[in-house]
Amino acid sequence: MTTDSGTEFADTPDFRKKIRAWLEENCPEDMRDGAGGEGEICWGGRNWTFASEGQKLWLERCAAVGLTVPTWPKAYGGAGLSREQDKILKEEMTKLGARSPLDSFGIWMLGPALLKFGTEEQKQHFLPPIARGEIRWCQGYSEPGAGSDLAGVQSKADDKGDHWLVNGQKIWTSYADKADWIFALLRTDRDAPKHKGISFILMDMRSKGVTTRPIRLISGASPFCETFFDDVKVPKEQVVGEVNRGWDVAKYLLTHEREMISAGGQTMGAGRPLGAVLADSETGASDPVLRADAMRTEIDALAMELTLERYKDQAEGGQGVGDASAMLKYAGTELNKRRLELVMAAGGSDTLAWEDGRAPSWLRTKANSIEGGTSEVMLSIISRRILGLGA
Amino acid sequence: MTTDSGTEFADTPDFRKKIRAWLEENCPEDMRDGAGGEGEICWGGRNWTFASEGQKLWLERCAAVGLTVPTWPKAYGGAGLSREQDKILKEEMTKLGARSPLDSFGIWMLGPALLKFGTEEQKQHFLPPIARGEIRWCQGYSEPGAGSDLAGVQSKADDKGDHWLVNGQKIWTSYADKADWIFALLRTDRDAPKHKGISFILMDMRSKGVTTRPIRLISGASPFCETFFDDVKVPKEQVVGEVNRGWDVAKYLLTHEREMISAGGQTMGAGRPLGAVLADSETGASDPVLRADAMRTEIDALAMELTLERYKDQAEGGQGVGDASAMLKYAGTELNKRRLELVMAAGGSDTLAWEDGRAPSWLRTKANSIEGGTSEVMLSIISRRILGLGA
Amino acid sequence: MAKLIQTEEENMLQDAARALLERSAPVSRLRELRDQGQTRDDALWQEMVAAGWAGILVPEAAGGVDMGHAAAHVLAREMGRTLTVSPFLSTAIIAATVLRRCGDARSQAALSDIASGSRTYALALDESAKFNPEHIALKAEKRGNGYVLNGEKQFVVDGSNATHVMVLAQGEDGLCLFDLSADRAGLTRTSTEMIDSRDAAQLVFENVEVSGDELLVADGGGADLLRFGLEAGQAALAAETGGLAQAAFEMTTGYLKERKQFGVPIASFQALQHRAAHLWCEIELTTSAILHAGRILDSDPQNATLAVSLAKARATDTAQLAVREGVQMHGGIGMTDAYDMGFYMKRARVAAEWLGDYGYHAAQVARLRGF
Amino acid sequence: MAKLIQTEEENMLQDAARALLERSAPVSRLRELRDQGQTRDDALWQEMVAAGWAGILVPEAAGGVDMGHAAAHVLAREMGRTLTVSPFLSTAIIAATVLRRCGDARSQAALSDIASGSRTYALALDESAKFNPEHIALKAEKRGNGYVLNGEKQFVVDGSNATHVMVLAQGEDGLCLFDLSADRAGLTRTSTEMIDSRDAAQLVFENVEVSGDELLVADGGGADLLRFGLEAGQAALAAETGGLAQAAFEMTTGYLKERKQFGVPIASFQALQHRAAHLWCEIELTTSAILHAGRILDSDPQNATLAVSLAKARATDTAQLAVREGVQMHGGIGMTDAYDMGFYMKRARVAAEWLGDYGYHAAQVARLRGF
Repeated sequence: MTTDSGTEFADTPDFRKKIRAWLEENCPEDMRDGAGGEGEICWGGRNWTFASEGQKLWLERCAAVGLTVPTWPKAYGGAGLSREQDKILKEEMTKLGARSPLDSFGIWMLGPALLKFGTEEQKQHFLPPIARGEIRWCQGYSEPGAGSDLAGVQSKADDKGDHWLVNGQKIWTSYADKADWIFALLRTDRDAPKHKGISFILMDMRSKGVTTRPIRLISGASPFCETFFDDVKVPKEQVVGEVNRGWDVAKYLLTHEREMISAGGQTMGAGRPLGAVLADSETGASDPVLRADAMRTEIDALAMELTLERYKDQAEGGQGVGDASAMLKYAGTELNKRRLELVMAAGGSDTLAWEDGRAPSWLRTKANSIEGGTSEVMLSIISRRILGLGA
Repeated sequence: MTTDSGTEFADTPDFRKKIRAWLEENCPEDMRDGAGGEGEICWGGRNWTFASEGQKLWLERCAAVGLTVPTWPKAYGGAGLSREQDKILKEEMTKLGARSPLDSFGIWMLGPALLKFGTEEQKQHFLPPIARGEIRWCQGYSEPGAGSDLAGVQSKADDKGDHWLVNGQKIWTSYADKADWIFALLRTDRDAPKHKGISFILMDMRSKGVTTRPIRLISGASPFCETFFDDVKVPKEQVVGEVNRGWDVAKYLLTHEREMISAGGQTMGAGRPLGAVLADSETGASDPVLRADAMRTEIDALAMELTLERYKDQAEGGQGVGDASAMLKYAGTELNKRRLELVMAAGGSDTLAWEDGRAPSWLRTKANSIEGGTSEVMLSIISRRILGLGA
Repeated sequence: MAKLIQTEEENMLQDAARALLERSAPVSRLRELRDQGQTRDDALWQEMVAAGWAGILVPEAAGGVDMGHAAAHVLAREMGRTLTVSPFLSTAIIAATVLRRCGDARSQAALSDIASGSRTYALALDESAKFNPEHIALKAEKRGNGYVLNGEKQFVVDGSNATHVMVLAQGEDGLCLFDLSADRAGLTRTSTEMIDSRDAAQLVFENVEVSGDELLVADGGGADLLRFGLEAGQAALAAETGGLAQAAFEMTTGYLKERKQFGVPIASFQALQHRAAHLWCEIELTTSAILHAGRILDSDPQNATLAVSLAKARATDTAQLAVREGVQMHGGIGMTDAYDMGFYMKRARVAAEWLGDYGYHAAQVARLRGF
Repeated sequence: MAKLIQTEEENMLQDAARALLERSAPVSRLRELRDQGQTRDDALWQEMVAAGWAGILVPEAAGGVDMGHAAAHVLAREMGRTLTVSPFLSTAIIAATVLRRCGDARSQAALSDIASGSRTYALALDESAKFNPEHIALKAEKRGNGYVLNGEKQFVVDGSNATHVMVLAQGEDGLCLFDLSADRAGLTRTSTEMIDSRDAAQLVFENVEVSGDELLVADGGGADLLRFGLEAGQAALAAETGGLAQAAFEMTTGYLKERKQFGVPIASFQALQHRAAHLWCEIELTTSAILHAGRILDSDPQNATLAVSLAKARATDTAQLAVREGVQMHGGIGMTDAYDMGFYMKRARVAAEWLGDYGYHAAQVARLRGF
């Protein structure tokens, strides 16, 4: 399986040396600028237009050796790396300033779900195109009426014998207008208790009856969409896991997502060090209110970084993180909001012009503690599942 | 009724002049030091020992003209002053530095309850001795098992035909070991819904079966006691208001008490201005954390003072304060806690010795947001009754 | 001092203001203006003028209704509730207060123009990103009987729309304040696209010639004069911000009662109840500070600094809490541009910075309280 | 660097420590000592010595177990859980770290005495109400081969019970650190009745004569030496304070589950649930900072300041929140002396001040992070 790629990383003892050499040789010059902004991401997909020849080459070369999804099994387009090796790969990429060759909800979300819950056939069919960047996925969980009550899904997939008939509406589907396929939670049994009648279903966005509409946020244009399903026919085999047990898949992915968002929130927050933010500010040095806030925020940010590190160490040590990911999500996103409040206050009236760019970032952070489970839901998870408080 | 006192304030048009003259003439020199500490209070009662001849004279002279309870009707030992006149009296007393001639739970709590709910006979019987400082009262509401759930009273008064038979235990009865009588909430119907089976009953603390035990607090000795009732016989007529409707009386007094505690908390908090506290502190000027906290606390304290003033103005204007007193209680006590935290932090290790005296005040404030209804209960009152939030 | 409750007259004014603004300047109007790329609403301003609001602080002799600051705050609060776009604060509060203090014939005429709606003002003060009236670099050099102005101003609220500009400058004897028409040679105004969709501008003065009687005070009294104008503006802005907080809060509690999750209204969740109750307490405390600032400005304006800074600091903080809780408690919908909460959040941020932020006013309070 | 999880060895140490302390030093023991007017527990200290705790940082050659700072923090955290009264921090952490750095024969002997339990230390540093190691007035004047000390120290934790005192003084060439037995002529120790019922003293030095070899470093390296001792102490105190916070938190959640109000356990009230969950998050964040400080002190002690100040600041703040929430959530019973929560609140306050408060360490963090 891997010999045809001409390289063999997973079983190499001197991994760091090899990977470094491979990166040096294969990463195009314009993919070595360390950029990771929203605009530089390579999302892939049917309609993807490469920003440069370098971006295209980089994706192809990585895909050829499984490095778009390094920890996935080789059989499905990955490189079969261990966590430890993956860490080394990331370190070497950072050293070189190498961009990520491919990012997608397929890699982050659907892949892990299929690897855990998918049939062998589904894995064979869906995973390799994700790894090669050929199919771009989006996620259809939230609905206008449901909010934090994710299991309150109303969009339905009715069993029509040889197919599902899907009707309803999803909201907050990121990049739905650009995605090729969607994985969605749909109600397949309206009589069962609400967690027991949901299925995890995959749909081609080109299907008749699927439409999308972008959502404008208070911070400006956004990748979010509303997605409508109007008598959409979906093949029966496109259910992941058991019918009516989609909540298990969703729950697994939610925990996974929380860890990612909190880590992401942290990265976002990291941006410029607060010291530099304050040093630029005219009153940063003399205003005790601003200064004390900055000190607190810096201290908490450092503690947050160490906690992410500790949880990673725990996960590697075999002690799972589990529900404690709710803590990372809660603390990380709340911290990020404080951070951007401080950036605005330190920057004063300069930040009040749209073109300055700080205000959209500030406004956008307000969604951090809502998306992927609100802070209130996180606190409830902690108090019930970790602390054992409850009725 | 009042001619025998030789003075007539209530109907006097030029009230301020007259009251000033009376105070000048009657307030003993040693009662003009403006002192209001716990140790200087004249509580009165059967076993009261006057701290000085001045204290005794001052009580007698005030009682003779109704000025221990200025706003009570003359018929029950008061001076029948209007709110406006009472305000002028307080202002003139402050100017002179005159101490309060008498403080007591009889004046603050039982008096208002009797004036609103008592029979004519009860008023005639109980109010004048309160006004003259002859009988000292304490309050028996809380019970060990009840806490915030005041209506969860378990101590019971069984109807034995010609008397009540009282059994049970009260806690947090301030000065129960020094009081002559107690007003208590007791369960008189165990089958009724919990708010509907409680009566407001008066008892002589000399009754057989009444015992008290002082409670030591984390801040040291305290006026609080546990009070035990063991087959105590109480005359039937010592119920205030209707039998089983004691909750109405209690609720009325709770609102009243909240306003007083919040006002009191404010006075306590006032103590030394924060500016002086910080100026004394070695790091007050240079530590932005301390300084920012002090600024916030000072700002909030000033806003709190103005709110007390505004609510008083509202009450005088005939718009009641009602449930909003929960706000005064909540904000006032939480503020007071912050204030004392700041006093400790500013004072550094000097405050850590018991003999310094700041630590007991600091620790004592922690009870402010528990006694007289916890902060949590206040927030629930606000959210339900004022904001209309709830199930 | 007058009581800390609204008078009957103030209540009537409030009712009238609310009716006018709900009719002519609801939040949907701000949205409309924004979508059209507009930052002014002349029809609304003329309606306000007709209702006497432009002349709320103008003496009757100059055509105003002269109702005082507390009354002006009633209006400002209502404007905050609906995020009204108007030059009220710059013109009817700040400029009118300054002009009234001057008391000369020229200022009387300017006041008449304010009351009649033929003149609007912007205050050109900030030269850097933070409010700092004590560091003014814009230079006023004497030339003959007049002056020549050189320098730059930023964050001039209402700066591109106003007919007149009040400019704070550094003269030879200290701060001085000029009152000039905005169509002056050498004065360039560049409008800024602000997050709250209101008008603000950067002003560049390049050898702008002004005549001697455009200087509002002659003998170095500029700082004093400015102080009155600023404090009037800060207090009115506090009132406006307080109104904003109140409206955001009401929108939020309304939503809590209406929105269902897990089969029940989210208002039944105690954690949200307590946070809402806490926020309500904060609003109550702030309301007192605002009322008090109005009373002091009317009765003892010489000693209003503490009261004004207290009100501005409290209002700033409370509004920020109100909009943060507002967005969070609304959840996803609160983040959408289609919902109004975002407008409140943006306006609260601008109001926080304008005329001094929390830290600035907290420092004022600390100084006046002896630390 | 080592991972931010406890090693197997550390886990075993923790189990052993918890067993010993729950048996010999539960909170009821502190209450007993307080009620008897005692501030020392010699039997307990000897038990700790026997368990090797006194020599946790002492080289094996000097009779110690030499397990390092992270291991010492495991012990300190357990001691914080039960509010243990012992000279562990002053002696086994601060003094041992300093002496170990010195490395001379005299210090080796002192380390042996520490490990064997025949010597305890107090650090005499503060001269005013706030921790400020850079302003030391206590004077060390050279006289012959020795020195004469004059001055005062306050808030000397373990100061009246220790057999030895480490004294920070101002010498002719800067800060210097002396190590002397406490029974010295001219040294008066007055014990303070502290709110947390532990030992602290005021020390007055009146012409106290010390010999040349009681000076720990000769050539102005006092500040450096002190820094190592202080940072070791601050980190261990952070660990102790973290343990205190954890125990107060567990006591509180235990009470929430057990206490009924309005017919249900108060743990079912969402407002309390969310506050408890928030507190738990704070504790988690602090735990990471403490673990990290231990790892750095063991691997790179020259560059530990940021890690240590971070841990001390976080622990201070978290513990204060934990005891405040602890008392409030317990309601009345939490305020009674008969209940243990008050002891936690008092110890947290003392720990907050000792070796630098939140503001001090926050300033250190800010400085090292470039602002």
